[in-house]
Amino acid sequence: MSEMKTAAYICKGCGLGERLDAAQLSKVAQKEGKANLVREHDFLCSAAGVQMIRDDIEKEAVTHVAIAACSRRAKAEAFWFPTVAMARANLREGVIWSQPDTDEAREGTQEMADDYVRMACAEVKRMKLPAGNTETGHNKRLLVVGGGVSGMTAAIEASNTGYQVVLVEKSGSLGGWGARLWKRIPFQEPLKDPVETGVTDMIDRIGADPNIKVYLNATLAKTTGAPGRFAAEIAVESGSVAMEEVGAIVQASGFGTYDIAELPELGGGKSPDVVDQAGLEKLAVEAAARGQPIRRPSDGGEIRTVAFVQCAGQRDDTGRHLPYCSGFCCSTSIKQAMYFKDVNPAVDTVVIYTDLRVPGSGEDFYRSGQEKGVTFTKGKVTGVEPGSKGCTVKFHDLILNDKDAAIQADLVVLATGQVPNSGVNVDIPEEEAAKMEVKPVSILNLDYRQGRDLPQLRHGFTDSHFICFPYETRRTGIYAAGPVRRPMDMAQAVEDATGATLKAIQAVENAELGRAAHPRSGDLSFPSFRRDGCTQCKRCTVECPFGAIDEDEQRYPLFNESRCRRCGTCMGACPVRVISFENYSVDTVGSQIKAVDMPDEFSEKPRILLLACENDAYPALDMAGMNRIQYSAFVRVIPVRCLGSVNTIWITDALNSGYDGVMLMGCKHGDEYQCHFVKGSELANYRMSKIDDTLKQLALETERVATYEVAITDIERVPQLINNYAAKINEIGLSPLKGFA
Amino acid sequence: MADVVATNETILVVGGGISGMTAALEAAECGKQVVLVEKSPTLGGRTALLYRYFPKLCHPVCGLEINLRRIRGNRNVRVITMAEVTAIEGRRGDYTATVKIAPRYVNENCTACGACAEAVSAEFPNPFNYHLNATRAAYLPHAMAYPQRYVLDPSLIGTPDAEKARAACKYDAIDLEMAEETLQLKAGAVIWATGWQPYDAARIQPYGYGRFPNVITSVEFERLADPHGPTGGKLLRPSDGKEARNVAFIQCAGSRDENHLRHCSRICCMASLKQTHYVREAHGDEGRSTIYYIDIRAIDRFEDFYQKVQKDPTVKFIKSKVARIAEDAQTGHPILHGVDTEGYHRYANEHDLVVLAIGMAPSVPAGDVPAEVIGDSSGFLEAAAGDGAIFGAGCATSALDVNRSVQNATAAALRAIQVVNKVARAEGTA
Amino acid sequence: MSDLNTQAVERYRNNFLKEVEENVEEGHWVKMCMQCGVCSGSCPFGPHWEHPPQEIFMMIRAGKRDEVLASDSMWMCTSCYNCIVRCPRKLPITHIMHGLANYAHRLGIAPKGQPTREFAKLFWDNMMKKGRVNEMKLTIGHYFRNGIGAGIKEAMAMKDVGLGMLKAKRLNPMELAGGHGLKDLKGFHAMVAKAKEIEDRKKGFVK
Amino acid sequence: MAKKEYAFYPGCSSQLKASASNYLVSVNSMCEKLDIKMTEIPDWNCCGASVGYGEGGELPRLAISARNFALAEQHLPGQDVVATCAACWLASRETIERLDASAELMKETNEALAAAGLTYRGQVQARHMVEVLIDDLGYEELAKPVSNPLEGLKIAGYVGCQTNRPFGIAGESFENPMYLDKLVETLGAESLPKYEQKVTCCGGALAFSEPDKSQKQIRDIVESAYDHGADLIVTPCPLCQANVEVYQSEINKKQGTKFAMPVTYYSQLMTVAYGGTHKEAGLDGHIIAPGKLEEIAAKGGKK
Repeated sequence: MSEMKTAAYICKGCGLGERLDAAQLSKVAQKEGKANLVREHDFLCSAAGVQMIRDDIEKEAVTHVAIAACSRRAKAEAFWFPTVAMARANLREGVIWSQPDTDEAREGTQEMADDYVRMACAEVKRMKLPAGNTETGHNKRLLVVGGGVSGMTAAIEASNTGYQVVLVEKSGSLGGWGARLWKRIPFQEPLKDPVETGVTDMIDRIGADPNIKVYLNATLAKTTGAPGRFAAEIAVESGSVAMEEVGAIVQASGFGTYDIAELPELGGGKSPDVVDQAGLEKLAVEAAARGQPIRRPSDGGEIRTVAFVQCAGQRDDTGRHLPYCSGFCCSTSIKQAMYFKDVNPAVDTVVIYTDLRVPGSGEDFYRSGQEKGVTFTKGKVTGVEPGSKGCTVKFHDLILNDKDAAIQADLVVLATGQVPNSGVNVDIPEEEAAKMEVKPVSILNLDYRQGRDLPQLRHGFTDSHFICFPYETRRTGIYAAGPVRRPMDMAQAVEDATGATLKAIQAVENAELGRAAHPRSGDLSFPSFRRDGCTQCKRCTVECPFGAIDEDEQRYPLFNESRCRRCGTCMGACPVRVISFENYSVDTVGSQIKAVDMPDEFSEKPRILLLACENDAYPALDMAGMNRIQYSAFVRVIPVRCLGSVNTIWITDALNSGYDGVMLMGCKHGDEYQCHFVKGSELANYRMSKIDDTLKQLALETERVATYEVAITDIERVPQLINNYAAKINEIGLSPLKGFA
Repeated sequence: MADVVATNETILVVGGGISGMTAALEAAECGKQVVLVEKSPTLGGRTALLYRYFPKLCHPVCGLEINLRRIRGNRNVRVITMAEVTAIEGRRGDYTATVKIAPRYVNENCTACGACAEAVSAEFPNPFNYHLNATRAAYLPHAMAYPQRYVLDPSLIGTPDAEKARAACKYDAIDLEMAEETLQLKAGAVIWATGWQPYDAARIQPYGYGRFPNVITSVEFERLADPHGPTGGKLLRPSDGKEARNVAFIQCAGSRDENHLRHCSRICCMASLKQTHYVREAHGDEGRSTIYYIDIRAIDRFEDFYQKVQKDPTVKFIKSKVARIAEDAQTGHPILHGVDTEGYHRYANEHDLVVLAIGMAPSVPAGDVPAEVIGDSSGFLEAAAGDGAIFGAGCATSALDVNRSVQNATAAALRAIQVVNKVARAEGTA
Repeated sequence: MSDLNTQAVERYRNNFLKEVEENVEEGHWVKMCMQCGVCSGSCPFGPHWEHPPQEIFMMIRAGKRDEVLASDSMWMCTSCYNCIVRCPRKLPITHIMHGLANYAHRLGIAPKGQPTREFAKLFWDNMMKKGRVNEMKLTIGHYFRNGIGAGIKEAMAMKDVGLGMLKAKRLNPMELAGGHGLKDLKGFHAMVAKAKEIEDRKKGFVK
Repeated sequence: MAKKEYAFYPGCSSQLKASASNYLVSVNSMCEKLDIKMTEIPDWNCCGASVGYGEGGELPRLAISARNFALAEQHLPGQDVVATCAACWLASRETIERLDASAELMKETNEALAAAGLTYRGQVQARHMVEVLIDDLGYEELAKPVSNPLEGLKIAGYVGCQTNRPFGIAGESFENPMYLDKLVETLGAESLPKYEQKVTCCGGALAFSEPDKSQKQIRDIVESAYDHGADLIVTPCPLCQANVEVYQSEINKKQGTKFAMPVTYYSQLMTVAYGGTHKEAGLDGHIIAPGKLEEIAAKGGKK
């Protein structure tokens, strides 16, 4: 790497030149910021301004650029210099747009700008241009776990895209639940009749595809590695073990059905004439094989009436059964009623439901069921009583308000829900899991420090918590697809598996280039740690929200770069500050904190440090500026990747160097967390709850450090919080530590 | 714009809402070249106009920020706004698209300083608030607009205000001579993600939208609830600006109705459940929400949210498709007439405000897509004709929620990648 | 119960819905109802229906044959067509109500003395006489449906209306003696008889 | 030759000395002014009206309507059947729709018609007079003959049910049709577009059998017209006209109201506006005399 040469550029456009003393800023950059080159420009983001910077990089060998202009969120296309390290001093949104344009305010505004120039110069000097580690793994094969419709779709789609696949299926054949269906619901118009499942075709395609290697009767005994270099130990029932190297994993481990024996009140387990939907498929397949209509299981008698009980053991608020809705079961019952109607319209089929849930064009399938004479009754089933010939279904007819309605049915089908095959719940401590009655079997058997399977979100499903990012995973390179992710029907599973396949492909492509995945996609930086300083406290390995850090044989942290999402939570966790990124470190932030010019204790000018999450709080501040909402000129804002990356040393350093208060603004945490790095904000909050001791040691009031949950939309609230806090500092007085620094 | 270079290995994404952005980004982050074309002046689409998402009640612009950051940081995606694709010719792996770009009258010199907006006084109905208020005719669509560049509304052109705007700009960013441009783009595959539009509520005659000011749509209600919307987040009803405390939500407004949209729009039940939260947020225990429904379709874990709302004593559920709305001439209160079908109870309920959970219609019905595609009976895009490589994504294909749209768009991106990968293999570039 | 009734009951004991589908005008639509209730809320005479249309559809599916056919609800239909234009499933509800009323009437299960039932019969018979309606006879017939005494009372109560109509030359006492009529009354009668015969055969009303 | 020619189906109520005889009078006058030739379908029969179902069943009802069509096809080939009565028009439209949709019903209907020596070939269009005025002539054409504008009259346009639902006038809304308002304005009077009872049911055929229930409907219709300051109500339906006009005295008697709201046909307004006399407009056929309209007629009727 060539010698560091720093350049600072002061923009005078957008009113900066009028509101601020640019010459003074240049002087600050030169004298205090120690920039080797300082230039002012009337319109820095113009083609001419950008060319000027480009020329400096090329001709003057500038390696580090500090741009003092607008927010880093603005004009990113213009200020695009991928070959140099760059810092931005936010003088527009962060200074002149958030400060009043008055004579009285002029001094404070200039001080703010001066500080931001100091900070940018200090930061950029500690930054290195991330090179991206391209040695983290080059394997581009995909491992698909599960050979049902979702898994087969993933394998076929990956192969179609030009990637090789290893497919591991627990049972002796491909097809999963899909293969056990007599017919499926159509995916496209006309949504009128049950259609062939197409599962056999898929199985045949896979069999004929040289890109897809299938292991049947096989499970994952052990999975190690990271995107680009996973190693899977595949245990085959026969006892043999195969090793396969892959770059990414699609987990399509599917679902089980809710056990109807748990539903004795609905006749579950009490009579062969009460079946679940899977049971009815079996009857339909068998009947078709015989070339006869479906007959009553108990005695082979003729079936004249079939009752379908929706939401059996689902949408349960008593805590005994599944609390959620599986989504597919209303259409499935309609389909199954058609099995009877299509053969013999004289058979009565009654669907008893509370809310008929057939969204989208599923409404057409519902209509088709009605056209065929399937009847629908809004009611709550109170009990199913098996008799000698069929059962009595008792229900409360909600329309006719008849609490004692009953149907005599030859066959009762309970629409039970999907129970995900998610493996072990990594959030339940091993000791507790050991006490569980039914011990869950791991699917992936990851040898990760943080558990053997994908973390579960709710009700055992491994879904993403993000509405905008359904494929967000907490184990980089491993993507759940199909009903293991959330309850779904076959059409959605196909779509879901296709999407998950893309993400897996993306993961191997990222790994090859040493590039981060969402949400810091494209980031080439990665964490490194100073081994000699490490105390093996394990906080980094425990707290990494993505399970990226294992422990090596000597119990030092072992960073798996391609699993890492670059949030910096490990950096925030490290008590001895040995973890850093090339462009984001304890130093890049620490130096900014220290670069601020600290007025003395008699100046009546407090300084407040605001560490703002770059995802939500910082944009909110920007938008406050755009809306010209004013806030205290005493605040100095530093964007952080995530509040989880905040190392307490920054707080103590700030207080020691005379700051009067420190504000931390991060995303919402808890059950409905908004933190883009899952746990960063929560961890920061936890860490700050412990900071009181430190404050006491320093003989400081606890109010000197304050943590806030902030949303990106808090455009008015964030300035208000700052102003309130400034008022609070005014109330409790300046820091007694001022002047000792 | 002229610098947009595209080849048969390029993926053209039409529509810059969350589905289009997702498809473009997912493909680009797999290393593919993408051109993203958006009709309006900004990316973000309809989700940017929502106040909160169900079921988390989080803010859609949060995800938008992340997606915009991904776009800003990825040179594989090139964005063209104010542009419409008017023709797509060719075949799988070899398409030529004609793109018509409307004049923005503001060039890339714009720094978004806002001087032009200050200089003009002319206003026009704000499309980003569903025309509930007016905005200056030199404007930034919203605080998260991308590109962060002002726009002059065509109504301004030729007026003295246009000259004022030009004079106010120090950076020569305003170009009043800007004219419509037409561009030809090559692409190997096309992702059609033009999204949805609310069904025309005025056509649901018994509900009197357009006749009764206090009958509004769910998308308009989102703007009312948004602190950055036309009422500053207060639920002020249109007739008299009074706060609406007692709000009725009518489900299936246009959906599941063969007189209007034959499909179920999927999102509306959850949207209304979510919006009861806005009423609670505004008025606490004093608020009243009533949901008139046929079936509450809260699928999978959305059921949790439904159960939570059911426990809220300020929210009432009535299983009924409202027959008609009348208006109290004195108070302006809408009066809802109908029958609660659970046990047959007739009602004539007075509310402060009625929110129609309006159905989703495709923005561009499949028949109007300028390419050979197959649509369903609701005009959603099912597939390209023959073996074409035009893939629908998001709400252009079906009434979907955000999560499902993104899922769908991600799948569409893979299908497009399959095509361009094949082209690359054939051309020996891969 | 008439023979007609026994026959219908025998054949359709298990499934009233099927009976309705086969014998009631537009009855095959009943199964398409999704219980939204917009019809029930749209009816101008709504409050007077013991069972509104959507509930009747549910009752039919629930096999509540007697309750439905003996109900006077269907006779409340004013033929305003509000329900038809609002029904999201496009059920011809007005016609189904008419059809059910007619079916119940033909079976003899419809409530005795139900005024609209009586009036409907009066109307049809009046019309059949001459091929066109004789309003005077219809009016008198209506008021005297319950016998002379009640008729005089009712007619007296309405005498202002009647006198007004007479004065405005919009009710003609001379019509009692004759009135307008078709030239080809014979053909008309033969045609209606034929139509009735075909329908009765089709719907199992053959005596 | 007349500008337009139609096969006329006047219906029972429009016969001489029947309840809507003045409707017929005004329609004839109006058509004359507009140069529309209406030829009565020879030997037409009753449509069965709204209560025909009770005794009549389905096929007999279809057959009687089809008989009118068969006669029209035979005697007035190529001409649209135009009804002035809402019920006649509706029964005709329904019959056409039902027979078009079902070959079986068409066959059975013709079987019945054969008994009267007739055949229906399925070529008839059934139109309401209002459709003729609006679709075939248009407001501009309707404005031309206006010689005695109805200035100063405030008129509530009461559309009612059966000309409005389920078929209605093309381009109009079921809940808030505007054509009567537009027509009223075309004739120089003031419309009351916010009159909210314009599509309320008057009780229709049940006015006889369920007088109390129907009169509740009529009360709303009249009361709202008063609330909006109407001088009179205009309607396209003879049953609405009769019900709303004649039962006002009953309501007054039972409920102590003082209703005296005139109810007229559009054709009467048009005849007057076109310079027709009191008699030509059939204004003598009212129980509640439309005083203000009569005054205007007197002024312009001098010729």
